Amino acid sequence: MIAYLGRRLIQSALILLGVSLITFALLYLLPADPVRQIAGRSATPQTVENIRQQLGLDQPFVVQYWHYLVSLLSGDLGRSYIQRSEVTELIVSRLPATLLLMVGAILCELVIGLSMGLIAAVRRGTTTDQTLMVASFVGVSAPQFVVGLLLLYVFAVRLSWFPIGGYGTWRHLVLPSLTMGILGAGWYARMMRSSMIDVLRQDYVRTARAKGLARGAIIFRHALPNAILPVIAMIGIDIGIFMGGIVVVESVFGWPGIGQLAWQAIQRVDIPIIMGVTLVSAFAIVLGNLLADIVAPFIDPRIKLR
Amino acid sequence: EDAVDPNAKQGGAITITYKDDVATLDPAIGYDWQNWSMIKSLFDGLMDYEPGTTNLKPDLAESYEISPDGKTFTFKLRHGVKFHNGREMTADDVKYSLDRVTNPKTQSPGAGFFGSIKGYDEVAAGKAESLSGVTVVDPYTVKFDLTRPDATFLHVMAINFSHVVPKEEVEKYGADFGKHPVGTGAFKLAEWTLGQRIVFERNPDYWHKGLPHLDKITFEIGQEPIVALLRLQKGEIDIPGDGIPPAKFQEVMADPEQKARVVVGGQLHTGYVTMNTTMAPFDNVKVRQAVNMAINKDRIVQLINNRAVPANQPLPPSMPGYDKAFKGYAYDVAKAKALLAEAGHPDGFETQLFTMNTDPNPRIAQAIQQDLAAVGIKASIQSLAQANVIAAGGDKAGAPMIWSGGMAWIADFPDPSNFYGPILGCAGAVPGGWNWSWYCNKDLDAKAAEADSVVDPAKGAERDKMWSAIYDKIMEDAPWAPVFNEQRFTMKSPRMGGADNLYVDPVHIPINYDNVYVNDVQ
Amino acid sequence: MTSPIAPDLPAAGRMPVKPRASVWRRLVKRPLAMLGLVIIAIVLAGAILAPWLTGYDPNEQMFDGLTLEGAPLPPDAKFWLGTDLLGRDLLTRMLFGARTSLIIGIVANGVALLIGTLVGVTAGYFRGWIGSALMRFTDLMMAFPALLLAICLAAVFEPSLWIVAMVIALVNWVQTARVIYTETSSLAEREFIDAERTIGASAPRILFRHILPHLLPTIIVWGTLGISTTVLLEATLSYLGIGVQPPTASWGNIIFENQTYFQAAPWLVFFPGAAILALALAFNLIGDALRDILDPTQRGRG
Amino acid sequence: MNAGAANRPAGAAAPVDSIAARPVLDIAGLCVSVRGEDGEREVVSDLSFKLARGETLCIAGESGSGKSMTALAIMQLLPQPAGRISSGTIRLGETNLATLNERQMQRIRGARIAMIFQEPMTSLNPVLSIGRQLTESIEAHTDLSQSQAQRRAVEALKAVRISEAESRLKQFPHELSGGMRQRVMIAMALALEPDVLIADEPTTALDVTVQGEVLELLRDLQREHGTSVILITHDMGVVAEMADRVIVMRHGRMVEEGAATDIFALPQAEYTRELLAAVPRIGTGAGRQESRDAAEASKPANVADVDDLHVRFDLRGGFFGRINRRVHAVEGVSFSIAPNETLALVGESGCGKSTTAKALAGLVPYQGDIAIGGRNLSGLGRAARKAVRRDVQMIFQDPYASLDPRMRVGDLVAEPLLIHGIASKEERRERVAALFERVGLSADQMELYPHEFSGGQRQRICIARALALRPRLIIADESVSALDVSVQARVLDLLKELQREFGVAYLFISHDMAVVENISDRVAVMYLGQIVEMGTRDQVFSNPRHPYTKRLIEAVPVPDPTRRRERFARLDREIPSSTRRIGETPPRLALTDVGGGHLVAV
Ligand SMILES: Nc1ncnc2c1ncn2[C@@H]1O[C@H](COP(=O)(O)OP(=O)(O)OP(=O)(O)O)[C@@H](O)[C@H]1O
Ligand SMILES: Nc1ncnc2c1ncn2[C@@H]1O[C@H](COP(=O)(O)OP(=O)(O)OP(=O)(O)O)[C@@H](O)[C@H]1O
Ligand SMILES: [Mg+2]
Ligand SMILES: [Mg+2]
Repeated sequence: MIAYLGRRLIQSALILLGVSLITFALLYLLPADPVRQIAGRSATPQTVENIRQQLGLDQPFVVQYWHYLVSLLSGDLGRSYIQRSEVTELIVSRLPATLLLMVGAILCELVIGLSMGLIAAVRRGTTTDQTLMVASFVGVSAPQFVVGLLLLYVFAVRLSWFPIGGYGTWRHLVLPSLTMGILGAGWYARMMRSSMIDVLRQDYVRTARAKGLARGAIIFRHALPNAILPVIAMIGIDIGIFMGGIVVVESVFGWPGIGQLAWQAIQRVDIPIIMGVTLVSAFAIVLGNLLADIVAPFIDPRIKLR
Repeated sequence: EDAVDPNAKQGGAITITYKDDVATLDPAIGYDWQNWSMIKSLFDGLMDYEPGTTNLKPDLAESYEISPDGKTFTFKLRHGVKFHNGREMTADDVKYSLDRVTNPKTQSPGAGFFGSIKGYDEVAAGKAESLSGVTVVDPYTVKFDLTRPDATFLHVMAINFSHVVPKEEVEKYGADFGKHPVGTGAFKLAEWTLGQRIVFERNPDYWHKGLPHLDKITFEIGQEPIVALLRLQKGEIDIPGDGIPPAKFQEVMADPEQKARVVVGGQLHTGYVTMNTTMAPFDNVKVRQAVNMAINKDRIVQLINNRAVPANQPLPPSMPGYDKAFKGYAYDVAKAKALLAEAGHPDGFETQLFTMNTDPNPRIAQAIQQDLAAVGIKASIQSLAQANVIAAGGDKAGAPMIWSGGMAWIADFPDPSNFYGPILGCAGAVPGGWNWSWYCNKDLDAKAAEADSVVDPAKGAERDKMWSAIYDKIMEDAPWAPVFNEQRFTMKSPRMGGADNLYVDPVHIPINYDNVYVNDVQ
Repeated sequence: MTSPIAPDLPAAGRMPVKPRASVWRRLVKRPLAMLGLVIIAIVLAGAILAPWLTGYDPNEQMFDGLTLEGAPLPPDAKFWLGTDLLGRDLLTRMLFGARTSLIIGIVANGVALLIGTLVGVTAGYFRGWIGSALMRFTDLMMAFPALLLAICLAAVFEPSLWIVAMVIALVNWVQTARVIYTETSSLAEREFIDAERTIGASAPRILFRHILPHLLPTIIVWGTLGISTTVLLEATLSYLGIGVQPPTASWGNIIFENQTYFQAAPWLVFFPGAAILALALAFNLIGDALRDILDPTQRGRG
Repeated sequence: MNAGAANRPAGAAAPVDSIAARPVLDIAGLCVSVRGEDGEREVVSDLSFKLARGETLCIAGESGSGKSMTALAIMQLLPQPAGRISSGTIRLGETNLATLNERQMQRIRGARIAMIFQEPMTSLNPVLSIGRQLTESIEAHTDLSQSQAQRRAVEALKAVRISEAESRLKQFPHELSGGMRQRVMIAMALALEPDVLIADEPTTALDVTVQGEVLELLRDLQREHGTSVILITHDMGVVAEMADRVIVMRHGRMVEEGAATDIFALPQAEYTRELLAAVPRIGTGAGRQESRDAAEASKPANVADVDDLHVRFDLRGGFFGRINRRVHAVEGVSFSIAPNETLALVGESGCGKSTTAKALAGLVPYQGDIAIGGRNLSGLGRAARKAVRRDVQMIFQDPYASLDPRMRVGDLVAEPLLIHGIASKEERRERVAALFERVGLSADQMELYPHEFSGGQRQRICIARALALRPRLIIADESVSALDVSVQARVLDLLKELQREFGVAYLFISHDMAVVENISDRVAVMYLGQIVEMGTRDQVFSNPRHPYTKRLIEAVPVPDPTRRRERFARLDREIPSSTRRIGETPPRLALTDVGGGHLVAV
């Protein structure tokens, strides 16, 4: 186990290094000058040059990347060009919100998606099954911005069940998680359905029935843990998909997460923030995959970490 | 000292929302829509404007004197003004603040505004630490020596970049001063939760007795404008900082109760299309004039729900120097075609129109595209992120046409010169500059310098005339096609009090925090 | 003793051999699959025949297409699906937009599926260094922010529909590859694969003739789910300046441009949204049917 | 009265003649139908029988005859939604099971009728611990508390003689061997002392030694609890060993019913006679070949020579995942096979038989030398190796698993020809059709898919496929173990016939000593990766020298109820493992010739 973790961590570090290099290179090639963004429109060419020099942006690529790596090793992600603060501080201040949202969203999509998939599989071929299938496609096809605003309008503005945006209590968390969860729920519902159908055909399910177990026990104790395995692997993949949607949801609900930070940084070529957020999200994805792999043996004892 | 609104009530707290983050509250650096007037409430400069107007008045300065040659400005400072940390502000602080903002290490985007102060070039080049043209005569007197007469200098003393900061606090926080601002302003920073909330509280020692009226202002960050409006309608907030989103505009204006809470005002803003004068076929003035005539500005104004007035010259109507008599190029498709034919393009030509990608800019670009198509010009649209458009504009071969919306923001100060230098003068027509039409007329540069050397306030009208003439001449060359001047529509909660012009204050955006008040206290 | 190799008696009630109907014939026999085919046919016809189906130009900003205050018009007799914020006919834009969205939803999504499948299958079948190199690369791509890549590509290339299709393909293959990888590695352990090797089957033959058909259900699930995702992703990319530029319409960017108006002008979001949903559903219906038809062990089911 | 029945304690078992008096289970006019593409068809027709308390009823019959369907119908577990009981009654005491709904059935299943399924590997839930799976049915049917249920589970495990029962509760199915898994299944079925136990081919997947143990266990348990047992099997040896009464089924109908001794002594129906004739018996098996003398068998050029073959699988572990343990699956095996000869490889599960075969077929990397037709494989290039490999073909244990279920069988058989670029498309069709006829299938069946064939037919398809390239050596890995006797006999005959015709050599892998005796010329006995005894069939069978060989032969059930053994030789320990730490090598056994080429390890 420890050996496995050690190896995976080394691999993860290499992946992060690769991500940092590619990102840095792409940003370097980007034909948008961060210095102009900093300097503003009244700046004289001299001011622009001064700023460029101070940020070290006049150096060749390799030197810039090397400096970045060296300070990265000491945990320093640099200072934001536009926000003029430590990137670490900016990210740390926003990370809890994003993590919370991610946990909420994953819970939502698992609860909604898995139960939809489960019911559809158990009722395979019925109208319930078909209705759920259409519903899962609606979830996948609906633009998140609209879903978010709609939920907000109905449940916060009209019914006042939840606050209109903001951050703090669990009640703030519900609508944004739901918005993000609805998309993923569609995917999980489809996956769960097909893996559940497969499991329900297995011999051990027949054995369980032959023992005279109740339907609930068969589905939840015998079938579900087996069917959920491919879904666990999906959660690791999911984190990457979230990073795309999080910007929209965070801005609709005024959620102070790193999605908004990243979006503003991209708009204004704030390279240190883009780099920082990229690395953090890459780390999250790598970690998610690792966690998914580590959890798997607890669900299926046949799996050995190697 | 101007009078305080007699109806104003003391106390209360309001909430304002913004979509984008507040980057910094350092007056030497902050240059965004959101932080611009926040900084104005935390810090003060030697000069300021009368609330709700563009009229200059002394602020931290009690009075000032201008030498007859217009090259020496002497300011007498107000006594007993205290920083939020309790120390009294003196002339040394003024000098320190200006040395700091011009020092390249500060990386201030506003350093260029101080180019007329003696010794600026040395400081900017890193050869000197201190501006030789700023002299502390005594703790309450500071003297500025300029290299040339500068009529805009009083405005420069009013912009955020020249606001006074206490040295000890700047040194204490170093690069993080922007997160721990300490000034002399009406409010002081009480709380800053990154990415969520900024809270200002009343500065009880503010030198201007009776101000501010509010005890507390909470800025909530990261809220989608449309959601902010929903919250306003529910009474949760007082001012949506990003205004009324287009999708909600009709709804608000259709309801008399809500419409009554909307304040409309002019804005120091012009939306225009730049044409790259160094690039064929826009190197031909006839083509540029034809474009000016081809654009149906009324239709575009309609598209943005009539929230603007059609423009015919670079300066907005509320700017001194605006030429009311100027007729510009009227919408005339036939004439535009004729001009194109004269220029050798009877069948039009193909080109590109760049625009920033936030609504309504791509829509406006499409309207312009259709208008150009009507005269034969096939413009393909490049709808890009702000940074990419700015990059393309600053590249001589980058962008034939750019729709300025979303990027050419409000003037830094209400003076006609502010629309010339960086965006129409030769100084801006350099790689990385903001003169995206690459229009450089040495003649006009000279005339502009001449106008700016008319320092005597008494000759203000004469100077405005000179500027009008400059802009009229520019329009003859037509490097731009001015499209409209945006109007400001600020919506407030029912409890907000104060004169309407405080809510469309030309310099305090979105509202003048120091002077507004709420009706539901006491 | 009789010949030991006497022809086997038919097993109890074994069905008699009968000619097999072609896949197509069996597909059209299923009502749900038929519904899917009809929807796709309608969309295709709309996209191809767009200029003849409508009297409007998709980019024409009509004077009577907006109210005096600049608001779009709801559906009526003149504009069947209403107008958009520039006073253009929404139906016309959706018909023309179908071209873009079909290319994205089918071509881009298809290429992504293809790359993902190839990578996943190869990595899953060939353990050793090829497999791990491919999977490490996949991990890297998964950890890499896709939008950033898109922005950079946008800046480097002239934005166009094909660029956006390429970007989508480059971004979307990763998840498919992961899933296919897992399935392939378990398929490769199956005995019939060993049996293929003993008769001398080459790796490509085993991969394409024997492993790929078994991956079909997974490929179908991912492919159909991918349609809506990619069509919406195209809109995001257009917004970032990569991809189709205004005034070219696509279902995704019609939604994207107008999403804040979902209350003020719901038709601008509802109709294109429904179109995307219908397209994805149609492919799913066909995919579901195909999965059953192509799986010989599922014969006789519904 | 036969000897077997006389062994029974009189109190627990009901004598045969009192069956009619108090049947536990009474089935009358049972019809089961399944819906397929062409509508419904009956798979069980008008079946009636009674089961008395303490009785063992065996249902025998060929594959697809409806044995499993009958069992599933009793349990109301017919495949849904295709299968249903179309008519008939199934009475358990006074209740007609056919009319009960799912909820009511839940109370019967497990508590009053329990069932053991064929595949112990897949019938236990891989993600639940043994304890959980045992206690849950106890908890579902009684009011026992969790700890009481746990105690009952331990007792059940002890009853099936699983060592260290308490600690086993925490283990998972994959941590147990096949035999232990099947015992857990039995413990599960018997924990609630049901009236009826249905065992559907409980030993087919197990090797002889384990099979003996499991049967023995069933018998013991029945003796103690007086449970009635329905035993479904195709192995007539097992039938003879276990049954009080026998039902023979064919095409969904009962062809014969009677006491075991009567059926074996005086079969009435033609089909039963065929069935019994097909049973391979040690010593006097049907169709037993003449043993060729050694001179004929060892022609100059061997088809295959295996010399000092080693196959090891590395297991990783520890920090950085270094290799720290190794499975010594095959440890220095040497043998050769002459043309026209059949060499049988026998041994317990896990002794390395399949691995040896796979090395020969080029499916696993190995050390040592393998020469095919005199050419050493390790010295050859890729293309040459492919050409040589054509001469070796393999038939796998599970014919269904080794045929791609998504391809038509005609294409599958043509595939080797296609790959090696033999013959045009038309010729290929003809050759495949000829092959089909050759193995006793009709050419129009080429259009079907594997799942549309019965087990025996599928095995013939595999044989046709192996023959397509006219190989010189066919490796048959447990190729007939899963087939019922009549089909098994036909496949064996086919193999022999082909050998006569084409002169192919076989490497025949099996754990069924009776089959081996029938088909082989020479026999090699493997144990823990090494050969412990090798010689001609007669040498090994009439004069087994190694104790392990003796035990294997003893464990084979004899298809004659009058020769029922008192007790099977029971293995008192688990099969030792061939996994060792790095650096440790298992001791090499030296083979000595005890005369006439009969090699035995000392
Ligand atoms: N799920 C199913 N759908 C359709 N037909 C089926 C299904 N399961 C079994 N059958 C058919 O029912 C018949 C009886 O099958 P059953 O499983 O009872 O045979 P069996 O006697 O147990 O054979 P074996 O010895 O091979 O296990 C066979 O013809 C088989 O093809
Ligand atoms: N790929 C592998 N990795 C690790 N160990 C393996 C592998 N394949 C086989 N083994 C081990 O090698 C040993 C011999 O296996 P093999 O399959 O040859 O046995 P067998 O004699 O054919 O048994 P059976 O009668 O059950 O088929 C077993 O202990 C098995 O667990
Ligand atoms: Mg069966
Ligand atoms: Mg084996």
